[in-house]
Amino acid sequence: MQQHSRKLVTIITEAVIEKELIATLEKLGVSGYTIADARGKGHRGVRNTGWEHGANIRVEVVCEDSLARTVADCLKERYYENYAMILFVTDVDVLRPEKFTRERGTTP
Amino acid sequence: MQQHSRKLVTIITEAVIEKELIATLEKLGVSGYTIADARGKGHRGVRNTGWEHGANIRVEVVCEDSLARTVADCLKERYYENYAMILFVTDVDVLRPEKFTRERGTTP
Amino acid sequence: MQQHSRKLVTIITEAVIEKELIATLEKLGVSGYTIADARGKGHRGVRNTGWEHGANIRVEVVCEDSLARTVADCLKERYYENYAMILFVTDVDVLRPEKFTRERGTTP
Amino acid sequence: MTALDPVILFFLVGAAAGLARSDLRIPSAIYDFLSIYLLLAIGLKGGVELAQYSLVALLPKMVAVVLLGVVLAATAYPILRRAGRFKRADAASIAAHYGSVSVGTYAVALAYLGSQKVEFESYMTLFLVLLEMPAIIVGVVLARGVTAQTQWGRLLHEVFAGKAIVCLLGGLVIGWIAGGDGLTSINEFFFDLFRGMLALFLLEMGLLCAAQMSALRRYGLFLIVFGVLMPLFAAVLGCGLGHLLGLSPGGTALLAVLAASASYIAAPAAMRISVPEANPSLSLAASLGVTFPFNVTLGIPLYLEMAKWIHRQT
Amino acid sequence: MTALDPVILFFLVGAAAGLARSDLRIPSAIYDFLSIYLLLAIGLKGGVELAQYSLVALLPKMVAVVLLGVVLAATAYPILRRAGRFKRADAASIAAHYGSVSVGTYAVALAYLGSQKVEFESYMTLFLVLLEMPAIIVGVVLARGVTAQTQWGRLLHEVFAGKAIVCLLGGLVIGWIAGGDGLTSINEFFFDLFRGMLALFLLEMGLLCAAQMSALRRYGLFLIVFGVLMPLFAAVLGCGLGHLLGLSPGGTALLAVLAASASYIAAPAAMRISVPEANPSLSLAASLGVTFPFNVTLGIPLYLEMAKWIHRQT
Amino acid sequence: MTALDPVILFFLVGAAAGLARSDLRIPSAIYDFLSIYLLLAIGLKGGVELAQYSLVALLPKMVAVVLLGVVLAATAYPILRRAGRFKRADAASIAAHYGSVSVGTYAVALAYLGSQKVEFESYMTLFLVLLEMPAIIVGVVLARGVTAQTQWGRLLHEVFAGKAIVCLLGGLVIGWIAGGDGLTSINEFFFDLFRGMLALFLLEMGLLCAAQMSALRRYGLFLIVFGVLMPLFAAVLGCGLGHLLGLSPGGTALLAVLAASASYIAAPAAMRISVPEANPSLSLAASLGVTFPFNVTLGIPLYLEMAKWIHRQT
Ligand SMILES: Nc1ncnc2c1ncn2[C@@H]1O[C@H](COP(=O)(O)O)[C@@H](O)[C@H]1O
Ligand SMILES: Nc1ncnc2c1ncn2[C@@H]1O[C@H](COP(=O)(O)O)[C@@H](O)[C@H]1O
Ligand SMILES: Nc1ncnc2c1ncn2[C@@H]1O[C@H](COP(=O)(O)O)[C@@H](O)[C@H]1O
Ligand code: NA
Ligand code: NA
Ligand code: NA
Repeated sequence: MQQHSRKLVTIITEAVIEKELIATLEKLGVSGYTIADARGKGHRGVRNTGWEHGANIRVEVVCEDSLARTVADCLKERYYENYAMILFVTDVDVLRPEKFTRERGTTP
Repeated sequence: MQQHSRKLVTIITEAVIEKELIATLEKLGVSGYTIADARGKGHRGVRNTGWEHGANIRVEVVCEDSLARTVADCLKERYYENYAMILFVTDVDVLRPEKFTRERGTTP
Repeated sequence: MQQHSRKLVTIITEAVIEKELIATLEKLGVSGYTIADARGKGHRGVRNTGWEHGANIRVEVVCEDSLARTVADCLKERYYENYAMILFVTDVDVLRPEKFTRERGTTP
Repeated sequence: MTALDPVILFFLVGAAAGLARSDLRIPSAIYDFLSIYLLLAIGLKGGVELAQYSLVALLPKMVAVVLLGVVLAATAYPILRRAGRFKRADAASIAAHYGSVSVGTYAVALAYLGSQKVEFESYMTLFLVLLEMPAIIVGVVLARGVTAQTQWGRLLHEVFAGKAIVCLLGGLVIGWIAGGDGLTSINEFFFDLFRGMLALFLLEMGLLCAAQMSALRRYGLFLIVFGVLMPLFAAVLGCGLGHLLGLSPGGTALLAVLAASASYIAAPAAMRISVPEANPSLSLAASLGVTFPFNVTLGIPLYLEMAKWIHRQT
Repeated sequence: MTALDPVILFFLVGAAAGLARSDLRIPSAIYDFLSIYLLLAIGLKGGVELAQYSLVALLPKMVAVVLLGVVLAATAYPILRRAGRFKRADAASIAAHYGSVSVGTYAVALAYLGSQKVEFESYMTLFLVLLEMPAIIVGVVLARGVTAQTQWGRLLHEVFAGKAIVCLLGGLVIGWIAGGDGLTSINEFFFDLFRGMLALFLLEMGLLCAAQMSALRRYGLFLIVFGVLMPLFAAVLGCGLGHLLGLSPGGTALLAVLAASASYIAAPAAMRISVPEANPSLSLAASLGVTFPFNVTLGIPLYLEMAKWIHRQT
Repeated sequence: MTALDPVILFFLVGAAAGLARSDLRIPSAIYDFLSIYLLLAIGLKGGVELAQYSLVALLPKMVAVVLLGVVLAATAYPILRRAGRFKRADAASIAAHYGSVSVGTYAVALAYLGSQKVEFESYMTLFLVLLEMPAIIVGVVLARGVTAQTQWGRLLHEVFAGKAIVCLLGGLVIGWIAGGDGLTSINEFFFDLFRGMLALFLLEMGLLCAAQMSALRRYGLFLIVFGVLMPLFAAVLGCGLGHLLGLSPGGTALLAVLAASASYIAAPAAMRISVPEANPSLSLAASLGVTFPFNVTLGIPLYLEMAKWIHRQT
């Protein structure tokens, strides 16, 4: 198996901003994303009610190192101050690097 | 804490092939797996409808390096062409390595 | 993006002990945690029934290396023998290290 | 006494369970189902009888109601700023919640009027729809001013395409087209089960309400006082306007309920996105933790008395 | 006009909400619940009356119906290949969808016949079960040929042990054993609520249907034309066969509906696994995006007219 | 014959589907909803009639019932240790399951008595609540002894604040306060739909039961024998006590059912946390895989006969 290293950006934040967050990610040119529902606790307190306002989502994006930085910086600057959000980046190996390269014609 | 390094194989694919995928993984001899429901977007478009045909699953397998390669290659060859699927591999440390070694009597 | 490295501790275990596990983690002084529902299979058999007794949870904790060790050791010693549980640790980069440092006034 | 109305008892049981840190949970899928059901049922019931009226004739009333929403938000804001010493964004967000409406409270009021055999104008549901929006816009303006920076398009879509308005309007249209006879085939489901579904919904509301207590403790007395006095003041306004518009005592009471109720669905979502710097737990603690329980237990019967009283005056 | 049947209005509201990109969602747990409910209720109703018939006497009819499913898939395939220029796998997969049946469409037809007070043979539900399977097998054969490579065992299990058939058969058996009196205790739940549940189900179907529009735009006109003409052609076949089998007008109409309806549950799942190289969005766009809405709004009343007309001929 | 009671047929269909490895699943949200509904409905029904009784007068009976729970667990334990050769923890855990009660079984019994037109004392529901707890405590004591180490506080909270007791008690209180007339508005929902909801619940129970088969095969014959003989023995005790307490035949039968039923909700959760070293699949295999199906199919009618017989003796 010939592998190529990419970055996995994991974002955990409020479910209520899902639509907007996705829009932001696509503007940044991610080739895809995966979302799962989650609950949890952090500096903004416990978030585990069944309904949207208390719920979290867990968003994963596999992309190139450079895009990972862009995403991290952009989200930090846009959301950290006002929303419950954490973000962490992991090194991953992928089989089909071409699947995870920035979409053409998108602003960095 | 004495740690041992293993591989974490994460697969994101169509919910409809869950049963078959699990069968494949067990044939390959994984000692276990974890599944969560997910939604997302990739080259095969948005997959976020409530019902099975549009839904994704997120499968995790912790195993030895060699098995990780086998799994990755096997899935790539079997599913990549026809199914919405991505796969990435991460280095992880585990406490009980014996839990994550290939099941005996299974074909590599 | 200036990054800082932390540890991501991922725990997969029985949904029935969620409350107790969280209490333990907070006693150890984690700054937060994220939980998602999951199903799966391991040495204690298949765990995928809809209802609590057969269900799993997937708990993530981002923290400093030292705390990660403490958490791992504590959980191993407390739960491994009697509960379906696995735990693995990954290296992650975070943007706001201060968010992931041990809560003050908590016993290590 | 409504306190004896079983649906209210479900709310109290839910709240008690929540305070006892019970592991009782209504799955979110069920909560969504219940609210969709209530919205549709309310819409359907309203739509059936709406057929009797011409929207044109209703127009003046509708405008008046929209203004009511604006006025409520606009009066709440300075109070929150001055008396409450809230940051601009927080004051604006809370004001938006209280200018908007709570469907759960309205549903309880419908059940109460029903059990009290009080008649009311069927187009009240239309007012429910109309009151959802304006206060939210006022809130955003109060927080931001009328900057180009605000994505008004998105905000409007957020609310108009939101679950609440889509289900209410959808129900209204269906009921309006199908008419009473057309709906007989779905009567059992949408009307006979209404109170049972409402009971379960209130059980969950009780749990959600109890979950606000810690936040309430943190933010202290003012929110509690505001959460009780604001609806009373709003109810008076609502009664006055209802009387002015020549509504029946029942209709007047419902308008008072709409005025007194605070949103916990449309407004929170819209505010979180359009005024992110506002602390959402403040507004939820007030509307869910104080105003909702106050309205469903004491408020509604009180507002009905007010409405009856004001009608006796003339 | 069915367009006025409220359950259809729910479908239209759902579709409108979807096109308006509303955030209205029926949680998947509720969608599953609703389809299980509908399948069981249809099965129960069928089973109760099935008791009157001897399966042996029905056997010839049953065989004929199975053949109908085969014929439908077999005729759709060449059309899709030639006129539609579809790849072999895609043509086979779509053909399988149209040879199989849609329970949602059948449920709407039942509701329509009910409101039209049209009688029909109770064993129609049995035909619904019988039609689920054959076209799927034909589809796989068309795509693969009869290779050993296909895991027929798995395919059969996939469909027979699938939710749809288990619930329908389960309901049939229960209704058959318990009989009408035996079921009185669960009448309220399974029969009185049927249309209400169907209404909610159709609301979700509307949302799912709207979600197909982008795919439709991509795959262009042919799918739309096919999605309208194929059911019409199938309905004619169904009417003919129904008449031939001596069914009542109502029964004939239902057989036409079964023929005209396209699967969106059993077939997609089976095809995705047995013919993975077929593009699933093609078949779903046609069956969910075109044929389902066409059938529930215009098709069903039309097929009933056809059935009545054909009976007047003799 | 209950075997013909449709709700039981749903259980059998579910079990069959499970054994056929069908992909039929009742979403967990729906399962939670159904159990909450059943618990509330049972509580409500009990509460309405409880109003007639003075709790003081019932006190002796209540004490006796609590003792029954203790005795059942205490007798099961040595049998499991000696005859079953189970580890201490496992024996204690299983004993706790059989000393406690199953609401699903109780619901089926209510339905059965209803269809058999057999009267019973309304306070039976109170006994259901009372029997939930004691055996669990006994189980923990048997496994641990009375060590300080056990977190009794947490255990008590775990059970008392658990879904089961909160909903049952909540229902009782609401029904007791509101009374029969007060509940008319929610009758359709909580009483008319009861058997339909129970039917769906039993469908899922069938699936869960089938899922225990592999475990049963592993743990072998003893569990099966125990899972049938223990309820029979418990039922005899229950009948005896019922008769002793001067209950009607119906009430006696229900007490026998409570005694014979094995918990699969409260006990598993409590044991998993307080006696973690006990293997949970052992107790679930017995209570879900053997005792539940035995009780709902053969047990309940048998216990009713026992109860009638014992009353004829005097
Ligand atoms: N240390 C942590 N480890 C894992 N997840 C966390 C951590 N801190 C916060 N989270 C998650 O991120 C969400 C938002 O965090 P915060 O902004 O700190 O409230 C929380 O609700 C948790 O789900
Ligand atoms: N770059 C990405 N990052 C994270 N998840 C992705 C990415 N690309 C695809 N996925 C997930 O993998 C699924 C299948 O991908 P695809 O085969 O590209 O359609 C999608 O539905 C997403 O959930
Ligand atoms: N090798 C593995 N890879 C991924 N997840 C696993 C693995 N082994 C166990 N698990 C998960 O951990 C849970 C408990 O594991 P166990 O204690 O081995 O039964 C299982 O139900 C799975 O969800
Ligand atoms: Na208001
Ligand atoms: Na067809
Ligand atoms: Na018992």
